[in-house]
Amino acid sequence: MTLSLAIWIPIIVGIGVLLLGAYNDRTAVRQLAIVGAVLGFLVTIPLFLGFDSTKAGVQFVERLKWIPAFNIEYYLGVDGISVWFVLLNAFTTVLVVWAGWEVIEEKPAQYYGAFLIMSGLINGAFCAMDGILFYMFFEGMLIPMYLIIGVWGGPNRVYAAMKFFLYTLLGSLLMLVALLYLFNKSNGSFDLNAFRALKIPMEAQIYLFIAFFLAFAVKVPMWPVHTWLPDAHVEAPTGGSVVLAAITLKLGAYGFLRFILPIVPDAARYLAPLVITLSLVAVVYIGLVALAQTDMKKLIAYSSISHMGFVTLGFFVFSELGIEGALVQMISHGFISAGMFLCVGVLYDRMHSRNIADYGGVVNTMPKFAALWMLFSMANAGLPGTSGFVGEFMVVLAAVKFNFWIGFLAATTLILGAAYTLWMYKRVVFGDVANENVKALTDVTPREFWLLSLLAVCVLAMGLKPGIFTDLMHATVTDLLAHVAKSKL
Amino acid sequence: MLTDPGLTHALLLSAVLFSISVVGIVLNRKNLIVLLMAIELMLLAVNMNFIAFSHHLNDLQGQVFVFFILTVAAAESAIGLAILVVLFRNVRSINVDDLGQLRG
Amino acid sequence: MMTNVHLATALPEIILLSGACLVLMLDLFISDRKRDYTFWHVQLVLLAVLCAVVANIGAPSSFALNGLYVHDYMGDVLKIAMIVGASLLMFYSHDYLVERDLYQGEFFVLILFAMLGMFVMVSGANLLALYMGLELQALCLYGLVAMNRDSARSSEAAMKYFILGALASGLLLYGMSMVYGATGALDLIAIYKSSMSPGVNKTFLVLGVVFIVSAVAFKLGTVPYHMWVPDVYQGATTPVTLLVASIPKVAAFAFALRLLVQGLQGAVADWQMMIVLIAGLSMVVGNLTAIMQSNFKRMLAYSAIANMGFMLLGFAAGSVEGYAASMVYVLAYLMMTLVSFGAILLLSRAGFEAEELDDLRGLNQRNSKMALVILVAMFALSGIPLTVGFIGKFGVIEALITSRFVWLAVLAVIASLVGAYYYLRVVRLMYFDAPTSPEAITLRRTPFVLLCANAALLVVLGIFPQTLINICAKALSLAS
Amino acid sequence: MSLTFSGGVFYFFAAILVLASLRVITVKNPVHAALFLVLAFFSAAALWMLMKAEFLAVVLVLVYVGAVMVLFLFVVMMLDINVDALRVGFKKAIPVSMLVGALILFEMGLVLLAATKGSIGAASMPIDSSANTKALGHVLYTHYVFAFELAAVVLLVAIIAAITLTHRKRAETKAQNPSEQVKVRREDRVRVLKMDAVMPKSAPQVLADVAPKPVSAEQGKA
Amino acid sequence: MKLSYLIVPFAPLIGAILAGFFGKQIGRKGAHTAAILGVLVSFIVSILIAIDVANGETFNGPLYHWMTSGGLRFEVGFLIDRLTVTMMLVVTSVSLMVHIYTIGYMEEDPGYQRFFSYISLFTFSMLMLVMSNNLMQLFFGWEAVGLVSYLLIGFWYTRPTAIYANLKAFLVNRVGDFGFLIGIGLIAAYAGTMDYATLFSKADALAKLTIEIMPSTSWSLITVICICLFIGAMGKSAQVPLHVWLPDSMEGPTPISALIHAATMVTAGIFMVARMSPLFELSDTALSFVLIIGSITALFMGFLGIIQNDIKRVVAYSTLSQLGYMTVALGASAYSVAIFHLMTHAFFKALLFLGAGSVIMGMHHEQDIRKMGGLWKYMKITWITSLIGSLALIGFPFFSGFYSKDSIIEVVHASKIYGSGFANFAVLAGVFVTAFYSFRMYFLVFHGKERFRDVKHHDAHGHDDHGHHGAHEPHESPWVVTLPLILLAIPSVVVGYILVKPMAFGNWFGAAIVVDTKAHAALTAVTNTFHGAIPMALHGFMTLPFLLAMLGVGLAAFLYLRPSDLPEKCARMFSPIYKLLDNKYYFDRFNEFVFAGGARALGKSLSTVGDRTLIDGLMVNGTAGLIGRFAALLRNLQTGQLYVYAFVMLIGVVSLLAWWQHIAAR
Repeated sequence: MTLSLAIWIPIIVGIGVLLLGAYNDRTAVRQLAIVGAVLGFLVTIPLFLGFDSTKAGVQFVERLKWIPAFNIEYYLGVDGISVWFVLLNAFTTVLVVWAGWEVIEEKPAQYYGAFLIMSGLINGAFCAMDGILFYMFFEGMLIPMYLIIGVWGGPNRVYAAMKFFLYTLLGSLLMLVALLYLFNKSNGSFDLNAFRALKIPMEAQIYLFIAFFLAFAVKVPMWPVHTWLPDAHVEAPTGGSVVLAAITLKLGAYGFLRFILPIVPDAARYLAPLVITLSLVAVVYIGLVALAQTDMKKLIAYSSISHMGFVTLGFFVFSELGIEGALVQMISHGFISAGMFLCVGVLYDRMHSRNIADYGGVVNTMPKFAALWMLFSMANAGLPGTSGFVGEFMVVLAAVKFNFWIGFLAATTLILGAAYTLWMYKRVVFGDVANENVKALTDVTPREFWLLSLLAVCVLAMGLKPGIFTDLMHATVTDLLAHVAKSKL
Repeated sequence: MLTDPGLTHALLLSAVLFSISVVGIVLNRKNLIVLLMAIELMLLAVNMNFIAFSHHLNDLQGQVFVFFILTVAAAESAIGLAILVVLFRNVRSINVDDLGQLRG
Repeated sequence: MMTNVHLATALPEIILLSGACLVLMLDLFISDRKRDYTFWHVQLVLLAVLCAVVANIGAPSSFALNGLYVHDYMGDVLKIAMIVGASLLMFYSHDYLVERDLYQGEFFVLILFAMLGMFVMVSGANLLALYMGLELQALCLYGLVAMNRDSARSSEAAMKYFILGALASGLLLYGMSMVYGATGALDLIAIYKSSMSPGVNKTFLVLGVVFIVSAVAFKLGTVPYHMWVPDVYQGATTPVTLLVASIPKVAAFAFALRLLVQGLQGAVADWQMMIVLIAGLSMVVGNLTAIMQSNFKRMLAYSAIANMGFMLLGFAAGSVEGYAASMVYVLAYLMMTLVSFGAILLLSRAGFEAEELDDLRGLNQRNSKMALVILVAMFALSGIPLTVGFIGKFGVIEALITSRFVWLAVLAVIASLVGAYYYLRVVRLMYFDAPTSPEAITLRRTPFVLLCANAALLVVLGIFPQTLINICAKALSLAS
Repeated sequence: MSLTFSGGVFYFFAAILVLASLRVITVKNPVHAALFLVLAFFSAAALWMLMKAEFLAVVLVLVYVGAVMVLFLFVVMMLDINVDALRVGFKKAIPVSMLVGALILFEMGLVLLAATKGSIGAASMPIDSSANTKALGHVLYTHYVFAFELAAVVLLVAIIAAITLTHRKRAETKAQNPSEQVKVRREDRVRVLKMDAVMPKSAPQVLADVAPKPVSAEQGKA
Repeated sequence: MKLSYLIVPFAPLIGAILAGFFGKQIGRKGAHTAAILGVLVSFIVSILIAIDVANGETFNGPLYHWMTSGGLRFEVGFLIDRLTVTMMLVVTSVSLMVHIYTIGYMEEDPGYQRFFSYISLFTFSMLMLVMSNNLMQLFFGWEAVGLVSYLLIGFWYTRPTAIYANLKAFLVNRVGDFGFLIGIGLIAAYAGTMDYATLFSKADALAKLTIEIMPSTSWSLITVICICLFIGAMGKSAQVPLHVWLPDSMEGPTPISALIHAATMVTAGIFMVARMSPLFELSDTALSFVLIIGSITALFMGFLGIIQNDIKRVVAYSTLSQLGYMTVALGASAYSVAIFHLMTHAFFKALLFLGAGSVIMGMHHEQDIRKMGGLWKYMKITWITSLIGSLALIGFPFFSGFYSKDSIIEVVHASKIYGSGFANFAVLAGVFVTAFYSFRMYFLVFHGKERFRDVKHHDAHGHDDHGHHGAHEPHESPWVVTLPLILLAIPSVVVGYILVKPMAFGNWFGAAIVVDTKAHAALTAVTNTFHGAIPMALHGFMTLPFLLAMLGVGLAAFLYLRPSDLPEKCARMFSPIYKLLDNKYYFDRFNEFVFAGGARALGKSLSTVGDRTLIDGLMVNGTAGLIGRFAALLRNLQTGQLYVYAFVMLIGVVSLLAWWQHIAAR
């Protein structure tokens, strides 16, 4: 029941918020939205408290017949991997609703409604244990995000929203075909556990791999299907960027673990060099590209791609350290990117520019903000003590173990990540007050301060005690690796 | 094995008629009325087919079909001509080429 | 020979015919101001027909009228859908017609006769009956398209529709004559039996199949027999467009099913490949060309081409599940079309047709509920999950993959990706762009509530599709 | 096949039919086209006779030549068409249309010739060859009564559609509507104006009088 | 596990938190009290622990379980042995001095509390680094000192040079960390542990492994690991070519320079290599690498000191050079000597920096030594202490620097490892150079003509500018500044004498440092010739290094003690060399151009060509464009002409027919 609540509370409250929008009462809309978000978060807490970390399989299972004609079930459950993303998503939703508090003036009901509904759908995607159920949530989520980017986004939002939607749709449609193939293969079942047990010939595995890979690689996003992300981020409103970076990207990576690794392990092993290469390209190439950006959000977007490259790299070195490191990296990136985007949002709300050149010396007028942003920047650069370090560290260790040069290239993020993040930070925050606009800036409001502080606490807590996170994963990851190791030919 | 060569010939005849009407439809770029006539020709070809088969099979249903085709064709040409008249009133032309407002 | 009449079986058609004649007579005595009487008469007739259909639904399949008429579950379901569709269509069209002086009795009478024709297409069990139904429907539609007599576009559309339609009937008849020649029969059952027998003259049969498939493809508006679709959709007045776009597709589905599956099952391998070709082309051409459109109706026309291509994939699968999936698809498509064209109708005002895409600009700010309705319709058309459009696509692709047409399935999804682009563009115009004029749009309550319900149905059936799927599966398992 | 008499008749009329049809689509003047079509119908009727479809042959002549073609001619003449303009671009279209026609003919001919090898279905409704008309009539009103009714509806629709499309209410028609005449009331026809008995003064004075007196202004309005 | 172990690092942390987060509430005084108290407590406890450890009590145990993954335990733990304790003492004592000094130096700065917070945090990080018992925590401290140095160098964040320097420092350090991380990764991969003790116990097993770095060439794993680790040390301890950040770090306030150069950051690398001695001992290749890098640094960085005119930079280059000495010692397997030099260097270098800071204060934030001179009259304490520092630096016998430096020279002389010949030359030449530039600076600052009078209105040099100017007369600094000078001067003199026996040549470090005495016998050889501190010093007067040092001092006196144009002439005479030195061997230009500029240019071109043109332009928009063009084509097919429509339909029929016939034919 917990999972259903986690999915449906935000959706129902979201619809309620939409309906409330007819009465033009912004305060009520905001209040209802935050209540929904907080409630949505509260119901996920039992997931964490009640989770049995010794078990590998899914827990909190709910299983109902849904569309018997295709044997589609309403089958929910979380394992040691997905439970974190449900929590992260619920948490991020609270942040996003809170972050939009005074900022969103245009159609707030639709804004909050879209976010809450999306939150519920994302939870659904993370909980779904039925292929089609997953697919439905996975795609359903696109609609609110499309609207969020398109309605509340920047000047080039139409292009960005379109690109976002079509890119993602391309991948997921092929995934649908793959799912149907598996449905046929498994004699009429969309149960993901059943898929795991299937014997599939190599050729078919490779086709399935490609289909799934496209779906998830686009979402992650991996080079070279990444270009939608910078565009989407740049144009999306702050909240949209936060959710996009913190959650939806994770959905892609999650798909790798849920579908590719256990269902087509042989193809995964066979094609691992490809994925690793692409991941390294993401780390190095994208790191360099990030260096050249002049738009703060774009830079952070590229940094996200680079960090997600670490995630896929971690998956495909097929070791516990790698996968857990990648998972930690995902969660941590959820906090950090949320923090980074919120920071840029703070500046954007004041100056309506994301251009680095328009800033300089922000620290003089916004010291508290500068301190908080410093923390997130350092975390983004992977400084120990922050969450950003943990995942990177683990993945690099795993990669070095896998192959020296892969580890070598992966470790370049240490330099590149620091370079682009801190260079931006330097140009924006340090220095003398650059212009009158900067001079007129006011420091963070209490709302912004607590919002960022909350994230900062998360970043630090995760950096100082990652064991909380990894302990829950062990059983699941071990089980997953066992599946990967077994040939399914 | 077909014993009656007449059938083949009749079918070929109707195929020729059919082709002529097809050519008529594609060839005729100026006069809608001729288009309507070409369609009548096509129906005639079809009817010829039915009757040939009917004759060959010694089966009445083909003729029944032809009867109804004739009926419908009459109704059809009535409506076709009505539309033609309406069209002519609107564009003052029955030139096929003048039907170009809707495109793309 | 009068052995098997069973007039009662054909009660819906009889009621429809009598009702239509009645309306025709009554309308003569009704002044323009009181035309609403006609409207409600028509609705009553539809209600009566609905009752007649429902009363007999579930009865075992039976033949009537000397085997020219078949009553089965599939027919009943499709008829119900058509009646409801027609009724909604009239509600949506009401104000539009009134505002444009098109609110005439003949309009409704012709719709009723077209319905009769379509009923016959659905229930015909004999080539002749099917042909007559087809012609009856087609003639009514020609007339309706030309109905807006002062519009050059309407008459042009009607002329094109008429000529090409007649050409298609010619093709159909030629095909039928070949089938008749090959099997010596007009009754579908006899044709079925004969076509399955090894001794049948396959050459004649398949020659006939080629022409019949062409004609069916024309009726569905699929490539390369699709050229009339955009012109007619755009040229006709919107209510007529809605009529052409919605119910006849259902009838054409039944028509195809009766002819190809129930009649020409013996040539299934032949027509299956033709359908594959047509379906593939339709999806590609329809979706691609739709991208370039600026007229909403025309865009929807190309979308219809693509969607019918998608629907045909079920036939291409060549399995009972495939046909059932096609039926789900066509019913889903009926609902989606009703919503999208209904929205155009409701947004149109006197002297203003909301048929250009640009007219939708900023709709969210002018009437957010209507924008939401169109949004739902667009996402349903593009097949996004949680809408009935997805269920349709899903079933069809599932059937395809079961029949090992994986490549076709991949083509289908890629085509629908292209399709998503232009549906999204509509959403984009409504939500992302600034409105051309700021004032809010108010809508008449009754039709809008119906439209909302219709749109809600798209979502509800998208989430709980089981009933729909079950009905279609049952219909097809009985019909095949 | 040796050239029998019936064979000779067949080829004779077939030749006429083909030639007439070709002329239908190639002649300049639509009136001529219609007349060639009539010729084609006549030859087709002859061929049908040959194939023992006497009733249909007669119907073809009666209905087509007698009614449909007349209708065609009527329309052709009613619409004032510039025949010369209709010929522009004709030649340009010949090759491509010929190609299509040839292709279709080629393919169908190929099939038809091949088809003669196969067997063909058996009659399910044998013809009583002695009385074609009677047999047809019998079937029409019994077995095919459904189709017959439908044909009736088709014709009805044709009537309705044709009338609706072409019939116009003329603006200058002078017809009485009895119901309106009966319903007419006094107020519709007569308007009683109350006026002061005095003669109007000159204009400026009126204005001067009216301005301070709203009462009289109201009266004026009424 | 004693509570005291915890107190050592966390007392400064608490101080940092108090000063940083509650700076406003507790005020300036509160802030510096808290910070100093924290370090003081830490220092005292360190002494207590040192006494314990000296009595043979060691500790190695986990403190906090960070996480476990893939069979690898990540923990925070302490290893308290003699090496650790030595470092703890050095760090806390120097840090304490710097803290006290800061009260005076930063008096007028608005970021007073922040500064205290930072330096306390710095101390904390360094302590965590040295006290660690595993590589993970070492890396943690490693990066943490990087972070704090970043914050401190950029302390005056409005200055373009400062924020340039701090970014540079961080990035260059990151390059080192990059290598370090890979080294850790290799260790984790092959040894399966992060823990020192476990690792060292597996060292012999690791030595047998090889790794294929390039196809078909197998390297000794341990060599690769050690070189990787040493790259990390090169970053932190500013070895060529990763030294470039250090001179620029002078952009921070002077106390920072003292802290970075003397006690914390730069020593980290030396410490780490010493800590990893059981590994380094197994790879001669790695040791040679260390030796050569160290000697290059020692010599060539010293040259740069000669031509610097910024008082802090001269000291900075001397640090680089001295770090080179330490590294050389490491390379010669004389880890204990390296640590010994580290310690003595910490004191005298801190002294020199703080002295320089005092001069800067006295000169009202003038840093150019050409504008000083004759200051001895005005700043007596500073003058004396600086002299002590300088003598220690040049290795004047009996001063602490002598013992450590001479030991290094001896060891290198005795070393037989590849590259030791060059190293020997480098360290000897380095002595001369060191003496020359040290005394050049010393003479220019404290003796000679009072040149500061020549420039009445010195242009704002942009350094250490507090915005407050008193009279232009130099003045002695307040007691909070001079006290640390005095306190540091004492160990600068005596610590070498006291500790040379136990630390450099004795067995002070015990098991903490492992030397393969058979393979690397240099230290043993030197130890055998060692007969006590006094004989060594006395002997020192007669050795080549002393001669060289005196030569250097003499040359400096000749050139700079009296006003002359000789230096100018020399500069002109050797103008190509001068130019080379002035541009610091073009390292900065090279880095700026090739690495920074190259990366940016590459990024930009990848962004525009790769992402925008190829992927977005060609692939994404290209596909869209292609679809669009195709769609337009299809649209044009819909001509609106009836016969075209019919034609297309018939084409359809024809093709279906043809296609079917084709199939039927088969």
